[in-house]
Amino acid sequence: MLDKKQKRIMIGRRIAEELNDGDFVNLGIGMPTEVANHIPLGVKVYFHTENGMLGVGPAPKPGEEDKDLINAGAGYITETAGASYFDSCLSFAIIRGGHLDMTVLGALQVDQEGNLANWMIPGKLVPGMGGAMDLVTGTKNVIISMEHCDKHGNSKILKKCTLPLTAAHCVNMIVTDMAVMRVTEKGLLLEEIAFWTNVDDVIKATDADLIIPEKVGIFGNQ
Amino acid sequence: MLDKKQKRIMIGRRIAEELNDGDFVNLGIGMPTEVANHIPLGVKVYFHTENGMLGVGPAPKPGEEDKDLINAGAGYITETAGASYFDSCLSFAIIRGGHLDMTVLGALQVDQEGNLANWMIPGKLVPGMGGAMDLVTGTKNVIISMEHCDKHGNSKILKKCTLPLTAAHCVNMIVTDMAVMRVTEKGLLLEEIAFWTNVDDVIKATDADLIIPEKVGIFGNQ
Amino acid sequence: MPKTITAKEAAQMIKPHSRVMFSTFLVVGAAEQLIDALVEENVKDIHMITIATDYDDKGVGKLITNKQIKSVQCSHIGTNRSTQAQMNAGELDVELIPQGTLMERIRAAGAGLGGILTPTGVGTIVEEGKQKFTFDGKDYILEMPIKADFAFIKAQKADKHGNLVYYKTARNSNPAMAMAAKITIVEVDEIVEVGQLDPENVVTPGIFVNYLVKSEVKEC
Amino acid sequence: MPKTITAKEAAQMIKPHSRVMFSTFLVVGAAEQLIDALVEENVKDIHMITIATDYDDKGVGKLITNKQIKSVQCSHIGTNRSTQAQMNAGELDVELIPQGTLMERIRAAGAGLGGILTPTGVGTIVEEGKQKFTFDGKDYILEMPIKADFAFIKAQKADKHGNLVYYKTARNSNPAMAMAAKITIVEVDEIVEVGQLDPENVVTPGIFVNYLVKSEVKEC
Repeated sequence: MLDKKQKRIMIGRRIAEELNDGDFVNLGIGMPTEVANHIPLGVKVYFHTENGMLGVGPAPKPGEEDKDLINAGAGYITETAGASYFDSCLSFAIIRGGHLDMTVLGALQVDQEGNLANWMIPGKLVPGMGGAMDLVTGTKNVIISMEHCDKHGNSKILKKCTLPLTAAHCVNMIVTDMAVMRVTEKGLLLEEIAFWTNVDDVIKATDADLIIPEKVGIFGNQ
Repeated sequence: MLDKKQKRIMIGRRIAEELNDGDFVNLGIGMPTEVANHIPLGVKVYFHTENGMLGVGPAPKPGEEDKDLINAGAGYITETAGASYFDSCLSFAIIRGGHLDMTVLGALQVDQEGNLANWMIPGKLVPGMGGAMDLVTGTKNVIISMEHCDKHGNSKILKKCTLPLTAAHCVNMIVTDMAVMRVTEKGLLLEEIAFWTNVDDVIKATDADLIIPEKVGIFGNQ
Repeated sequence: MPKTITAKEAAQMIKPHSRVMFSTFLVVGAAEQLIDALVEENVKDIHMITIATDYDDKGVGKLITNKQIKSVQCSHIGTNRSTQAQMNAGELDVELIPQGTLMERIRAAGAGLGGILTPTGVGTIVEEGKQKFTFDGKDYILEMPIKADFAFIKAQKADKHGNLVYYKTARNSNPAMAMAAKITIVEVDEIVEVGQLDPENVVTPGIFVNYLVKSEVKEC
Repeated sequence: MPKTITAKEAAQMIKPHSRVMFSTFLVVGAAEQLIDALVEENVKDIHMITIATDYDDKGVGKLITNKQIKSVQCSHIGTNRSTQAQMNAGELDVELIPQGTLMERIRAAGAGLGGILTPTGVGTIVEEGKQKFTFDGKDYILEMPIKADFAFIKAQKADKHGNLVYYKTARNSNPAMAMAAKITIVEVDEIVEVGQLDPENVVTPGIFVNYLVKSEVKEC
């Protein structure tokens, strides 16, 4: 079995393969940020943060933090050459206007129709949606990065989300520690499984109905 | 009788008395620009032009024109200290959002309800409304600067406008070569007459019903 | 031309039931000295408009912890436990708004618009009670302007006409909020003479600014 | 990263029935060399979106004089006699739009909004056929986004990421139009290396820019 860190790296690396040269990308807080560590050679991407910047660079060296230069998760960032700052209105005009090529976000639940729930658990946890609703509504390619099951072993990929939605029919692709799935008009297509598991185990670990193609790819075995 | 230039100066000077220190003002093309030549002593006002600038200065000296520095009438302007440039969206956000204190515009017709027509004569002249509809809708104090009658001697101040409106109930004050009138809830109040005329002649020259107060002021006799 | 006042004078303008916009994104871009002065004045029953409620002991979170806030419109409260606790206890009314929608509603108020149609929130609880429209097969909800009596803004520099520039990601909601309040009060690190800011680089024109408060330099 | 192309290559992208935004305010801020190249290509039946139709022999007016425009959405045609003549002859379809509404409709398209409510035009022929709303006793009309296939933009400087800055009142409709078209082509006086523009002063971020065309220096 993989540990948490290995899973995170495997997922981040696999999502990074979806990047095209010149893409504008917004990475959510937590696991999605791992994607930035695996940009393929020859691919140049530009990172957007919804608090108002394009051209986000990596975290600064300790001691070189600028308290007024943060990403949407309040993490310190740096500025790359060719960066730009703008206000929140323009930042969300970029998002909602369909100008971002990809966003990678975590999820509490995703379902086979591409519905996403990632902003509240009624009666328990209500952090608020922040920019997530805009990001998944506006961005061309919405990729979910998460572990396949929750800490109790329950599938986070459902036939139908039970938590309040972040948006309906918004998810394009789901990458977990077990599988790569694409939301299609016919349903949730199992495109790849992780090197360490098998199709039957993925099906068992998934509440959603999976469409199993003739050939299922393998990922993570680098 | 006054000639065209004298009328223009008298009207401009009278409107300038309405300015308060610190006002943000947009002047329309033509006669309204005369206002800028009569700013009272001790009053500092800031001029806005809807193509995207605050802090418009006077016309440049011949030979010092900058082809990319114009007002909404395509006249060359200058930049004052403390000026700012912005795009057309923000410029009209300023206008429509009620941030300007005063606009001065010409008119084809105004009526006693404060309706204004100044952008087209069907079948004859259709220049388009440009920024006028936004200006009169958004600005706190809308002042009309024009000659009292058209070139055929017909009143331009009507009971009811007959030309397509620029906006309804938008005019606050009308200053002509004959009179200063204010649009009130009860109707059009004759506040002042020009030094060279009398109340009866103003009433005769005006199609609109005028409310005549006990005391009518005199203007223009400086 | 905006008047320069003290943080205390600014805070004293706020009354119970005032609607106040606070620019901040997890404290970055927050007018911290104005917030501190408002904590000091201890005015209650304020309606707060902010992107996030920051932290229990930092940024606008201080006002919540100090129980000065009656209701809040914001998009994120996950970093502030007081907000959630007071919300659950029925002491604080929280309207959660998608961040892009929040910004457009604020901008709409400043720009004199009567509302905007956004696809964000369609198919979620955000659309409840709102008018829906469908154009070209895409659904939108009508969102109304959010106005305020006051905006507490933070800028890096102001000239004496009130023209503002910001610093890096501390810009965030400042420019929109500066437009949308009846009275905009700016906490600013440096006040420069007119003519010292390049007119091309002014982000918020002085027309939106009513008062300037010079930040006190603090020991770090 | 935008590709650098020639004005001719830019003009050749435009096809009959293309919807093209032209930034210009009485020629100031116009991409004049792109316009000239489009006159040269002589593509017909273009739908034009512009603030004003400029002059018969200058700016976007050249395209109208050359009878390349099928329809136009704009706010002012008073400086261009060809526009009015072709309109009266039934050769050119003209939709006149209040300038602030035009800008918000363009911005709405770029910002992914489904429409905006504005008080401008209420009580005039502009409101005809449009949905009306009343809030707090004030009337608004619903105005729809204006999208385009292409925007012909003029900037002073671009870096190689496509970040743009403008010059004085030549900024006008450029930033909004740059956001609202599928393909944005920028005529630019100077192309600088990445890192040469201050990130604080970028007006149009490169994300909105697809192609750059370097202006040819002309004899004055």
